[in-house]
Amino acid sequence: MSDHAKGGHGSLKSYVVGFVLSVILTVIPFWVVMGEPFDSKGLAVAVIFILGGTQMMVHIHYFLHVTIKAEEGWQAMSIGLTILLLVIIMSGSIWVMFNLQENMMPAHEQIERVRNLP
Amino acid sequence: MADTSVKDPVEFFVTEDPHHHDGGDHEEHHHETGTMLGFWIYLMSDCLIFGILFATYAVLGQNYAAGPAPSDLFELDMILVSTFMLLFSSITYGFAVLRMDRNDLKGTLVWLMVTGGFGLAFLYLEYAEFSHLIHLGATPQASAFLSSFFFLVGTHGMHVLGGSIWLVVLLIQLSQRGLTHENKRRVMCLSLFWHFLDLIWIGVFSLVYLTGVLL
Amino acid sequence: MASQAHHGTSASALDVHPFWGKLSWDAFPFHEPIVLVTFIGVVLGGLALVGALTYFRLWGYLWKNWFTSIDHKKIGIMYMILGLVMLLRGFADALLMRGHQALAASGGEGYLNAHHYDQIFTAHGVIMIFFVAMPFVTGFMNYVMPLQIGARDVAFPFLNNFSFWLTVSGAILIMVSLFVGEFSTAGWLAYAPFSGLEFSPSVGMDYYLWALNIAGIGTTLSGINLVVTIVKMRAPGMDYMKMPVFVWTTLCTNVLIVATFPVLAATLALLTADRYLGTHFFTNDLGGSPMMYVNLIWIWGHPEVYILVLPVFGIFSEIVPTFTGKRLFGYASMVYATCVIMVLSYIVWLHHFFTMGAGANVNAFFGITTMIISIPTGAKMFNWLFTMYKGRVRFDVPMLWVMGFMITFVIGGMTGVLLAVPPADYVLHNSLFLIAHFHNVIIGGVVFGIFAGIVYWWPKAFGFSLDPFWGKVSFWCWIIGFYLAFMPLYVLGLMGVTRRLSQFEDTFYSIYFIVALVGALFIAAGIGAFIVQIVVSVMRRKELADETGDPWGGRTLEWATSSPPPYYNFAFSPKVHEIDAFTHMKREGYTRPTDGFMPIHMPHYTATGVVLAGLLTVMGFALIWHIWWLAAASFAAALIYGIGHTFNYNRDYYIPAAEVREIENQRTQQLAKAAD
Amino acid sequence: MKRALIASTLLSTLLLSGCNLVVMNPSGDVAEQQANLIVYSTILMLIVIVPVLALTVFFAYRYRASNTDAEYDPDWHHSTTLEIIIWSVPLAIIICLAGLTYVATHRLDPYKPLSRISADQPIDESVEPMVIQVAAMDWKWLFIYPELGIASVNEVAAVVDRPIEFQLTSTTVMNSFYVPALAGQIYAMSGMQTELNAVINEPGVFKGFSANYSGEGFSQMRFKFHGLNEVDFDTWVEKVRGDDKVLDTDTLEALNQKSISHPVTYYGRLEDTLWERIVNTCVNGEDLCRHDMMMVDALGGGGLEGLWNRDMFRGICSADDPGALMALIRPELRINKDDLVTAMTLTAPVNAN
Repeated sequence: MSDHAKGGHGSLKSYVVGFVLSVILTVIPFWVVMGEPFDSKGLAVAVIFILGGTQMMVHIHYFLHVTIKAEEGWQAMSIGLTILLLVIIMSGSIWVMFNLQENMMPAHEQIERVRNLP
Repeated sequence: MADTSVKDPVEFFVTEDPHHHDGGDHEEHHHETGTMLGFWIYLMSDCLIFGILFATYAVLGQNYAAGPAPSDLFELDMILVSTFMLLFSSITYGFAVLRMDRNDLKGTLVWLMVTGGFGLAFLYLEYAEFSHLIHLGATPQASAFLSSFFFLVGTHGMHVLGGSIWLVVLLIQLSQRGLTHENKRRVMCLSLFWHFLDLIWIGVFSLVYLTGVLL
Repeated sequence: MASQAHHGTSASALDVHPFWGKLSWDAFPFHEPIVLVTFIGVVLGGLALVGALTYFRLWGYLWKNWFTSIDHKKIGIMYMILGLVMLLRGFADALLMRGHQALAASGGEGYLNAHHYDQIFTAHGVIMIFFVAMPFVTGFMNYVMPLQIGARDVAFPFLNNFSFWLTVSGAILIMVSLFVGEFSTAGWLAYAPFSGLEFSPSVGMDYYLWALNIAGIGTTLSGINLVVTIVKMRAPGMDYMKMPVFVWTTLCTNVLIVATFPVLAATLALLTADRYLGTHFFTNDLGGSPMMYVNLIWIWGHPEVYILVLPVFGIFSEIVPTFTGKRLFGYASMVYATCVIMVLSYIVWLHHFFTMGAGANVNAFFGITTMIISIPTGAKMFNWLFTMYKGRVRFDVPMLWVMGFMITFVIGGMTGVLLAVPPADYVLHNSLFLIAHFHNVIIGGVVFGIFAGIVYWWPKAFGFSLDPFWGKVSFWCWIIGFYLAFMPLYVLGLMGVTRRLSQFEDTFYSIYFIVALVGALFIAAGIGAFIVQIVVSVMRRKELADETGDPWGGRTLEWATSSPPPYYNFAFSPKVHEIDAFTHMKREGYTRPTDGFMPIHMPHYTATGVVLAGLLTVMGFALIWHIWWLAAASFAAALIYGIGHTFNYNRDYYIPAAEVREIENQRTQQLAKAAD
Repeated sequence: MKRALIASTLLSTLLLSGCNLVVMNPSGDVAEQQANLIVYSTILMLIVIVPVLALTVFFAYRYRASNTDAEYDPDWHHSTTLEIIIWSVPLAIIICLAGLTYVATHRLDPYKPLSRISADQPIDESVEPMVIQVAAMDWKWLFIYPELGIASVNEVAAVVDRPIEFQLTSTTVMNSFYVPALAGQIYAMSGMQTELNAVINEPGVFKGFSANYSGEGFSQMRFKFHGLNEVDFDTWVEKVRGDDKVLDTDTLEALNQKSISHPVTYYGRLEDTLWERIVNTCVNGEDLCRHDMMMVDALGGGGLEGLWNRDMFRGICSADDPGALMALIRPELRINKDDLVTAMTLTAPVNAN
């Protein structure tokens, strides 16, 4: 209990570290879009999502203070399950919906060709 | 009851006073960690609501209906400012919690008010963005992209608004009763909520704003 | 109702009165004889009930001891009553449909026009799933689970009361739709774009949306509550692998609830936005995608099936060991099977729309994942089977229901796997074969389980057993009725007859529909016998009394306390050493402590839940009828009242040790009397 | 035939007469394969279902409380061997069933052109499938024969043993096109086009209907599917042509009004591009066509101007004049113009290799 009260709430240092990391992880993706350093959009999107994901981890660790041990592991377990379900729901929906659209949308081939232009 | 000869008498009831026993009591502090866990589980379920909104945006977000696309609408510099408002509010909330851990009521109140200020600034920026878009004619009714954009970002905004109202209520409760056990727990619940909203915002600016403008 | 849909709806959608919204005298069913008679009947019945309650001065008692109660046992019982009342409504709908179809298939027209018929099948589905099956299973979980883990209440007792009243709020809105305006005609899942404003402009869809939105919040809150209860409030020594299976299934169910009802809430919110704000999520035009609605609603819809059936699996897992006098076979595999089902239920949703046109890879993937679920389900079946092996099977009424379940459910499971084969689903989808399949698993699984559970735990809740004769009558009526009602539907499905039809071209179907109607009448008799069973048992409660608290030779902790349990459940928290804790206690010859009682910490009753849910009901009604001022006012009132509740610091008290001693002494005397 | 034998045994056990079970006894090859699949899957599952049912009854009888001869072992609750069996036997069956499912799902994919006419008749590569375009309306079915230039409402005909390619859409809510004797169903949805490949192997008149609830007139949303030999089919076509009605924009708009139990109607002639306009929800020519809208979206949207005047893109991104759209698209688009024009051309570019 006492370790929850202390360790669970973080320290000044952990908040500041989290904040600094977040600032860095926020500024880079904005720069990737606003400064247009990459020619490839795919690369830029990858950078945005990787850094976004990293920043989420930073928040979970430094701000939300999720640890494996807290609440008999229920906190970590529930966030794990949530992430699993989010991945299932989002990737599943996107897969299903794009498959349906591919099969059914009028002029789909032409539109795909246009989208895939360099 | 059969009075069989019990070799090792097994204890079947907790007969000592639960206040001096930490095995399986139902006293207050145990109950309170239940509140934290319950609130955490609520956040996870909220996360799934956002998951659906994100999925909807991912599927419908490019259906502009021959209308405007993200690059026609979004002003990334303002979004960067909003993002920083939320980030600042996150760390100021952290400071409030640190003050609370030291039982410094005044410090807690001040930092919470600063947090609320940043939250309101964020809300104002979002309000300005929405009203600008609606003024342009890019309303939620204009296309599936705009519907899903307004709903995803708006739902996040409603959460921030709800968090701000809660913050005000909490400020009153803190000033009435000080840093009681119950109020500390409330501060920690709101802390989770507030940081959680910041977390969702990372997804919003990555998917909606940055990727949207890029593609 | 019907004439309104033909002529009046689009017109009434246009003129919204500033005070009354869309509400006008047209909304009341003066021109529909069937509904009017029902309406008058309900009003008279309601007045009689209100009169009786007033005459016997029961209002104060109900309010003080039940409505504002935050005792999990009373809330559990109230859930069951809600489920029973709504079962009568939902079943009346079923009878109306069966009767109409039997007439229509025999060459007549039946007595329902299409518009009315469409409302009835929609209402039947919505009520049976959300307001019958859900309250029943939630009721069981509420009543039994805290007792089984040796807790005094749930983790958040006030929230529990609030959740219940939110569910009631949804039920009230659905019942109101019967007499004020009309109900949805869009089917129980309200597929877009049909459920959108363009194709369903009437208030029926809005009743559907707000009823489910409000009730859904209640269900989610209740899910959070019960998960935390299990995690935090288990009796000392009760490790996860020592929990009764019912507690395990409750845990998995509530995790599922917490993880899926938000999906429903978000999906319905998007549809609500389409209808109220003119957005384009699921419309045909401006980039909206109706298929996305179908996709999202089934992401919720499939796990929902397991939310209903997992607790019932738990009930069976309690009953089988008790009535075979034997430990459950394969406890660990039962637990793993439950957890596996829980996760797998998330990756099968597309099997509900194979025919929508996804490619072969997508269809094959979801078809195969669906089949995989049948493996853990099958393992459970075998576990119950081998629990009987080398046992002493007593065929009391609960065990009869289990036998009925085991025979019936495997057939439903088999047809379910059949439907999971995509090319087979192309010919069976939307057919009466599908209807027969899911009634086969829901009646053969969920309903049988509910009845088994009611008979099993009734003595615990009320202190006397249910009359076994009428229980057996009810069981046989149900099982005969079920087979008569649904086997013909399998055949009709193979004849290419699809669901939701109110008129038929051919008369050679008629015999099957008539048999199905006879089956439905048998089921009606089964429900009647169940009610008779309760009445008879109440009258004979003296001779059926359970003095010991353990009428069946139970194995879990709920049987260790008195029947009915005191409001604090256990004077001393039990300590658990083994699976089947109470069997262990009995075997070791435990002695019940008769002194050394201590004050017990308990929460106060509160009216906040009732008041908040009442305000939200008003808000829902106002939103349905576009009475904006009332919606805003009731929402603001609810918000202020809710915030005000957080300023109430006087929430709990201690039961004095003397009071505990008095209650426990009574039990000591009762036990001594029973032992004589 | 072996299958028929198995099927009839199965059905007779269910105490049925097989004659009316159109799903199990269809007249089209696709539906027949689907029926076979039902039989095979059922048999596969009965391997485990029958023992379970038998054991349930047997254990219940053998270990009834009154039978004190039976062994009683209240602590027997675990057996590794049994556990392995109860997990692995269903697993084995599901693996077989999964293999069957995977193969069958791909073979019977409704989008896939047929690979055979019937069990003992291979496909003739030279015969083009007959295209029938199907539009679900409130509450009737419109059938268009693009090759023949005719159309009909609530009646459709096809030549026996000639592959049919249905193209389906809806002008209203979701419906499901289902002729049980011919093939499985598939949804028909507004703004989208699904496909169903099938063949009818026996002449006759078969029932067709919407299998997905669509509102008030749903019960009457039926049609007759005629399986005809070549001569009869020609006669039928002449009958349709003989009706001098023209299916044009106005007729279609009139047809699109809600009606229940619409009579069978024939249209001897068709207006051009009607089907494209139905699929793309721009029948009256006033709305922006769906595929044009999507093309604009694929190019990055129509900008803010698009809000005020979506119609300015109408029609021009179709095959006729891709270049014209270019003029309207924002100049900052970094796409080679020629590539874009090629890509946008509605007919697929000729394969280079």
